[in-house]
Amino acid sequence: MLLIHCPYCEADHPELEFANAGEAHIVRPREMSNMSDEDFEAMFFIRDNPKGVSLERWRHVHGCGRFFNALRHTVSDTFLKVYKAGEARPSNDEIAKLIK
Amino acid sequence: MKNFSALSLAREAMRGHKGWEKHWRSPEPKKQYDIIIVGGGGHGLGTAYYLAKEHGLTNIAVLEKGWLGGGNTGRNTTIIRSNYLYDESAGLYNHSLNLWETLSQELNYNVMFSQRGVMMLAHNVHDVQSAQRHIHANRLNGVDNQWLTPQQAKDYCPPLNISKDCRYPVMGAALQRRGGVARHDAVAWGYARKASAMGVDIIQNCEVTGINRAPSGEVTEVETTRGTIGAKKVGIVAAGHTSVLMEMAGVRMPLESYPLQALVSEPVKPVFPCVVMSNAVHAYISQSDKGELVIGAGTDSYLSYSQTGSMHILQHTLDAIVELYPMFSRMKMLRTWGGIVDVTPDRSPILSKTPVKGLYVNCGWGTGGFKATPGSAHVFAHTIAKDAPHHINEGFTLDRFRGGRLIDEAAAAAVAH
Amino acid sequence: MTQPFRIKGAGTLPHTRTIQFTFDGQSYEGYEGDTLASALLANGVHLMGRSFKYHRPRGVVAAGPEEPNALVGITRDRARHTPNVRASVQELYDGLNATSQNRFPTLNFDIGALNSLMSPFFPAGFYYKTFKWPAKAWDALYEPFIRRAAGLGEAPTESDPDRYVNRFAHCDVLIIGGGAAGLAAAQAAAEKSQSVILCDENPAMGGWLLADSDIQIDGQTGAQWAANMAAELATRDNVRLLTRTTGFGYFQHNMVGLVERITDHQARPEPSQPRERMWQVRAKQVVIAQGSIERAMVFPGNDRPGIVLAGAAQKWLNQYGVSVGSRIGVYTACDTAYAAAFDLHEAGIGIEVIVDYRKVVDETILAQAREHKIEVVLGATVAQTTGRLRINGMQVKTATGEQKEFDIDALLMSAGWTPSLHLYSQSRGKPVWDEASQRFLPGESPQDCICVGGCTGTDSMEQVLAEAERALGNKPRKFDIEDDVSTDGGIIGATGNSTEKGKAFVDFQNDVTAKDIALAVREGMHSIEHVKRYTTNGMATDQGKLSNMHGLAIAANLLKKPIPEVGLTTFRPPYTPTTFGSFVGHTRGPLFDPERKTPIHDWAVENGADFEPVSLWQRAWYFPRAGETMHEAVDRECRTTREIAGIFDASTLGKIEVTGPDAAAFMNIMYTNSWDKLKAGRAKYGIMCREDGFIYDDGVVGKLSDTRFHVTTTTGGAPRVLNHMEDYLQTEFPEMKVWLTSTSEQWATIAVQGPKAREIIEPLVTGADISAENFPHMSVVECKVCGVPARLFRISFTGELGFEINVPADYGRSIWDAVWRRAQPLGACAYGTEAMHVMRAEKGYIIVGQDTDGTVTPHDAGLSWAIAKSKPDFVGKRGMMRPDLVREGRRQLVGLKTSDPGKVLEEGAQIVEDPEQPVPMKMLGFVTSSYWSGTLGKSIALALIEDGSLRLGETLYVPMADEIIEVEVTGTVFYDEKGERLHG
Amino acid sequence: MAKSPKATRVLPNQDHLTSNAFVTLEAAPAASRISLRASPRGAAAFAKNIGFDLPAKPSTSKSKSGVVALWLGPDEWMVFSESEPEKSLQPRRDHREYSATDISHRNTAYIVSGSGAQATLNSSCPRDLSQATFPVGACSRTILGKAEVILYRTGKEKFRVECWRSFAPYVWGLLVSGAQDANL
Ligand SMILES: Cc1cc2nc3c(=O)[nH]c(=O)nc-3n(C[C@H](O)[C@H](O)[C@H](O)COP(=O)(O)OP(=O)(O)OC[C@H]3O[C@@H](n4cnc5c(N)ncnc54)[C@H](O)[C@@H]3O)c2cc1C
Ligand SMILES: NC(=O)c1ccc[n+]([C@@H]2O[C@H](COP(=O)([O-])OP(=O)(O)OC[C@H]3O[C@@H](n4cnc5c(N)ncnc54)[C@H](O)[C@@H]3O)[C@@H](O)[C@H]2O)c1
Ligand SMILES: Cc1cc2nc3c(=O)[nH]c(=O)nc-3n(C[C@H](O)[C@H](O)[C@H](O)COP(=O)(O)O)c2cc1C
Ligand SMILES: [Zn+2]
Repeated sequence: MLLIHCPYCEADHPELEFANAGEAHIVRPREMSNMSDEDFEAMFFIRDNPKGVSLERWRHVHGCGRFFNALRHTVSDTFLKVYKAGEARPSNDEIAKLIK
Repeated sequence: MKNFSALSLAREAMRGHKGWEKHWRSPEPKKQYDIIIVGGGGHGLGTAYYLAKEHGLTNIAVLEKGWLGGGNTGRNTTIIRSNYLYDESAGLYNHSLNLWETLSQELNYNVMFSQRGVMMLAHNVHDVQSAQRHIHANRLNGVDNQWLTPQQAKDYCPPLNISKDCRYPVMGAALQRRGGVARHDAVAWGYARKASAMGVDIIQNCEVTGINRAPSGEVTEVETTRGTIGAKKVGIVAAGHTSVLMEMAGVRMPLESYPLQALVSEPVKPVFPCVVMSNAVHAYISQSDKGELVIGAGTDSYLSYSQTGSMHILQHTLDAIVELYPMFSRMKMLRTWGGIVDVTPDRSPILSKTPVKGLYVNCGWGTGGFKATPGSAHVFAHTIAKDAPHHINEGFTLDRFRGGRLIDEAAAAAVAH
Repeated sequence: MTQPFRIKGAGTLPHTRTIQFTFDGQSYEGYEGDTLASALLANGVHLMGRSFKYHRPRGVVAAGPEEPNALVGITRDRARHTPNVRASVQELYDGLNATSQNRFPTLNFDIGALNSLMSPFFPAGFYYKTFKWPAKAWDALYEPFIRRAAGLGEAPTESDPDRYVNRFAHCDVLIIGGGAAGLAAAQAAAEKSQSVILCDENPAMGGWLLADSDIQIDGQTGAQWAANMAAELATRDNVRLLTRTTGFGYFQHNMVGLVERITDHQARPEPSQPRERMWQVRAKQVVIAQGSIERAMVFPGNDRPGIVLAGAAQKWLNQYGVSVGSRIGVYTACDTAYAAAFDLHEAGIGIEVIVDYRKVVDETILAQAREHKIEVVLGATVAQTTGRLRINGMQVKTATGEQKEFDIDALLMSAGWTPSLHLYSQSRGKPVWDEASQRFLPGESPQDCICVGGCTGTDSMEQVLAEAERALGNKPRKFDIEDDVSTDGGIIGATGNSTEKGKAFVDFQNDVTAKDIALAVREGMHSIEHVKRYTTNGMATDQGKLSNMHGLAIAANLLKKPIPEVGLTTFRPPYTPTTFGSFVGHTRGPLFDPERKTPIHDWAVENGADFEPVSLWQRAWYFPRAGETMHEAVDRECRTTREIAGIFDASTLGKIEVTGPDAAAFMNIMYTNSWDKLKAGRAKYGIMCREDGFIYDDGVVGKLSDTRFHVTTTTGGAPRVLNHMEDYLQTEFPEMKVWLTSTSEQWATIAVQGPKAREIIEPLVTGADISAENFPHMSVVECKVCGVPARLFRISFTGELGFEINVPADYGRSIWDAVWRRAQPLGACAYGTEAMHVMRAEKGYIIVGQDTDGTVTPHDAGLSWAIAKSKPDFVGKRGMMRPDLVREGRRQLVGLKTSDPGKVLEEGAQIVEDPEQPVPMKMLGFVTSSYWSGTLGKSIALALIEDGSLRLGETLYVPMADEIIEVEVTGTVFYDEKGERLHG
Repeated sequence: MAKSPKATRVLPNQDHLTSNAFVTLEAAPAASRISLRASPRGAAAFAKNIGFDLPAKPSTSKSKSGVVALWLGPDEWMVFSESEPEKSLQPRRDHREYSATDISHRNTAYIVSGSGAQATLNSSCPRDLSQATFPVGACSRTILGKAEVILYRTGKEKFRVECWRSFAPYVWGLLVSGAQDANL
């Protein structure tokens, strides 16, 4: 059971209070109807699924209820960073630093 | 290859088993192969075997980053069945089941395929409807599957709790008598042994770290921890690591990799005669020939490549096991482990050509691909050899997600296994 | 004579209370504080089990959890039978009833032992090579035979009556292992005011200190020191001491599972006590102080009863006052066995010889041996042993090749000590090979954990204690220690020519010999993982605690590879086998999953309802009257509702309050319908899709005001719909001023349907005019019902004039009763979900999840009218446009009419064009809903059929196992197609 | 028109009461409850109605004259009062900056008190409930077994456990089971 820091509750809470909500920073275009089939496929089905740092969404569903984003290493399962929904995606440089 | 039989065993017994040969050769990788299979699990080794046997192609290498059979092939609960709903799936899994029935003889290796029957429990009206839908579709597809009343289910599996005051009483079950289990390791070893004997190079401790393509786009070679190896065709059969490998060729995949756990109890004398699954309460159980109860747990909710999982997942599984079989509460867990399962959006596999010429992919088996091993390997070999799918895997393309022609067993019923 | 091997003056047991117990029906005596093994040994019983494959006679070899042989069944009563209990750790209690396992008919005479004669035919992996012909014989013949022969104990046969409990705990420091290292660490942490949990699997803290008579700390014996430390720690508020508690698993983010055994050592446990307690501990820091485990020597004949680990013999003597024999031999490669021999000798037991595999041994030890007048043979091997059910002799081959025979009744062995890295490895730490000491030691710690004491390879007590203090960041304090025992030496792998000749066991329980490992290597099993799986070495209930290092060394030797290159197999939880029940805790029966009931549930129970589980809910299915079948009851409920009225508990429906200035805009995004034109006071049927364009949920939505919607969802769908909405709101449209609140349980919902519906409710309603003109179909009003604030809908899922009364749930029962008091005299009835299903099917209303699965679009379901064409965006809009979702040949929802009106189709039955075609048939679709309609006097069905909407009037077939049913494709509405009744 | 009968309120858990030497479990009395979801401005606007500012820090609570406000999320509070259970705490509907939805009947509550209160809860709640991390006045949504609950610490040895009404029998079952093991 992971221990997850919720950026809204500002505390570590047990995984049982959270729900993983898939890959983060997938942009849903405002003009959906104009998307090509390829773009739709990319948005809805294609996933990074990295062996390394995953940018992912969690919801503190049995806590404050908020969705937020996290960087987690999928081999060690350690969280490198959590941040609120809407905050910018960390740059690759920042991610590389966090791994170290 | 020395024949395995009761006779050869007796002969060897007389001379202290000195004469047995290696199951497979361990050659150094050649510079160039016609076909490279990445991934030495059951599906990869099987693919190499069928390429050799059915397509006469033997200039093949299977590259395995660890030890062969050490992926999900070596860590699954070995449930085999074919009573899937959709025509495509029923076709594929039944093809596999047919091959299972003679696999030991074909490989001259006892894979201990045991057709003790797989029973899937129904706990609510919706389960019953879903089971009936499967049973009817299966009958018209030539796949055996029958409905059992709760009492018939208990007769088939005496430890089952069919009392009405269970939290989710059993309302009946679908039974596929041809279903069962097999010895997972033996499947990998049997294929490896036979493939090796036919000339396939099986190269362990050889991790593929790059896939190189010609300027015109087709694959030319793979980079590995044991050097660069050329190949005209490359088949990726790497289960949980498929996204990582396909990325090397520039192809992004509709896959997510999750940890899936299983556990065994201490061994006991035979008490559990068949395989029982319950999707509603999430419990999958059978008893191995050695006597342990082999129990499948669920996946964690997050991506992970760690081959371990959470304690609460184990708890949920054992909650369900004890609810359905209250006598097992005093049994003890002996070992638990995890595998990395690659899950597609429609929970059906991908057995397909790819946008990259010469690159083929076999993945997406998720929590349920062991049962498909022979069938999948057989049609994937065909796909690689002919550069075109076998009619059985025509629907399992990589590009089906673009158009939306999914094979969504999960949406239609519940999870695979 | 009882307890002939109990040694006067030895051990620390008080001998005050004698305990009676039975083993295989024979009565014995032991003392309080004994383990089952120590008590049996006191009675001279060594033979305690039979091995797995060859059924060889086996005695206990270890005094701890690593025991591979002495597994017994313990039976308290019919329902309380526990198989595979290690006699070495089972504490003795009055009336303990143990039986041996895996033998027939008796332990002394076991027919299965014939397997041993056949053993040349059963080397590792033999079954892969044979039993293949004839193909069918595996299932019918070979496998049943193998299965019967295998397995150890018998599984319990009855439901477990014992209780198990769970506890989540948090602490600053969790210490696993209460030996010298663990105790010192606990004290150091406690003194820093940290919250501490210290656990040890044994009944008392102390670890090795309890077995060693030579150690003195601060002027006390080790055992006294440990007892005093534990007592002192127990007085502190910030320390929790847990004995009989095993740390079985180290999970992510410093979560460690401990299991505490509470009653298994008691003769008559208090019924209020749980059998075991699971602790799920989240610790800021974990200190692993697991100590080390002794290895057996691998030599031919090393498995006879009477051959035991030297450390175990020492523990049995110094703790339990028991000697393992009277003429004892020793075979060792490690100094510690000398201490065991000396202790026994000092207790008056004959030590016949010490055979040391090493050529060179420290002179001080040899001097001590000479003092004890014990013969030591250096550089020698034990070549074979004799004795059937108990060792009676051994042949020793000296360094010069000379053969010597010794008459002995017990043999101590020690191949050295393996640091316990189980939990360290589970924490995802990587053990590192230490060439000098030939063992794996803990490396870096990826989690916040630290190893101390014996498990780090630290041997001297002084260093152990210092290390423990340092681990907690303290400056080591000075202990006054006397400890002259050396732990030098050790060997991994087989001795002599074990891989060639005789049966030298590596894994005792799984009957894996050194030769088996050699065979595996010869057959190409070059990875240690393959060796493990081919031979099953290390896969038994002890998980290779004795065998893994030997197996590895033998394989490495044959492969001519250094040990670290061959590598360890993976340590996995649990450390020792752990009861399923302890994982389950109280999660059984009613606490397995919440069972949700509506406020009106009890009324349904009182009125004889049968219930149907729907997700977590229990819903009234139908209300049979005396003598009625389900079919008759449902028929009656439908008829009564259509002719008079019926009342129905719809409280389980999900409800979500969607409010805010942007509520309508948000609804436009979430639902396929358009919400712009809907007026306050009106309701509408809405469909929700996922982004892929398939139906996700549906329900009626009432608009209470321009900024407030009362949204209903399916019973099972409520949580996921709310989550889906929150997701879009929080992450895609955070700028929208909309708020969502689940009100599913705020409202009890009573549907009143039928021609007399209005007559029934009218007198109960105040604050609203519910006449046909002013409150038409699809209206909603906030009013009072029976004096409480209510939301009244005029809607119908039956096709009749209908209302749904929503009242605050605590009033639900009371208002239901009021409605019933009005309804009953009019001849109305209560109806359940089945009648509801029939009536809605008569009207062609779908049920999401039954008439749709996750592959059906609104168009497929005939709901195109509910998709707003002009909206620029809604969830699912783009997905629905994908090529496969708009192609021809999709399955569409239609009605079916059977040629024989009396024939009711089976739900799930498949539909074909040509029933004579060979299998596999081309299936066009399947029956999603099917009922007998009493109202119409015929069967009705809905089905999803390829191009269904183009097939109206076509004849199709439903091939069943025993007949072929002819059907005609029709529209989906079977009853009151014009909808006149609804508007009444 | 006949006079409509008066309805009576029945709590789902009203007869739930038990205790042992370490812990007492009892149903809380009926309460009036609001689920408040609000923008920061909405929160300020709503505060005027109850006469005190809503708690702004995660997992904290405030109360005055029997009205209690619990922080549940950055835009979410639960406000409840036991003093006048039938009186709505919802001053006005359809405010542009907040949503105050009546959930008086959706939820029901238990009071867990005594030296074994924390142990009782920790038999099924994975949270660290020590006073250091969950002091008096702390509150949070969390889970108890498979049920979502709101925990609110009202005293050193006293907690309020709010759950949805249909989960009450289950939550009760867990508490009773936990109470049997509360003596350490
Ligand atoms: C706990 C668990 C229970 C399961 N239960 C069942 C069940 O009951 N029934 C069922 O039918 N299925 C079950 N499955 C699923 C089943 O195990 C898999 O679908 C199946 O074994 C996949 O076989 P494979 O050969 O494709 O993959 P694997 O056996 O995983 O083989 C893939 C191989 O690729 C190798 N590889 C990866 N990356 C590289 C690289 N870069 N270079 C070289 N090699 C690489 C890996 O090391 C691995 O050996 C279960 C799975 C798990 C984890
Ligand atoms: N023959 C000998 O002389 C001999 C043998 C072994 C150790 N020693 C000495 O003992 C000292 C080691 O002290 P130590 O404290 O490190 O080890 P220890 O063996 O004294 O104590 C470890 C304790 O941890 C317990 N334990 C192990 N795994 C556990 C788990 N998963 N859960 C709960 N309890 C668990 C063990 O049962 C034991 O009680 C060293 O000085 C060493 O040289 C001497
Ligand atoms: C069907 C099956 C049965 C198993 N039976 C045993 C067993 O009896 N004893 C054992 O120790 N492990 C058993 N295992 C687990 C393996 O030891 C091992 O944990 C698993 O193959 C995963 O490998 P890993 O733990 O080395 O990562 C079994 C595994 C499977 C798939
Ligand atoms: Zn939070």
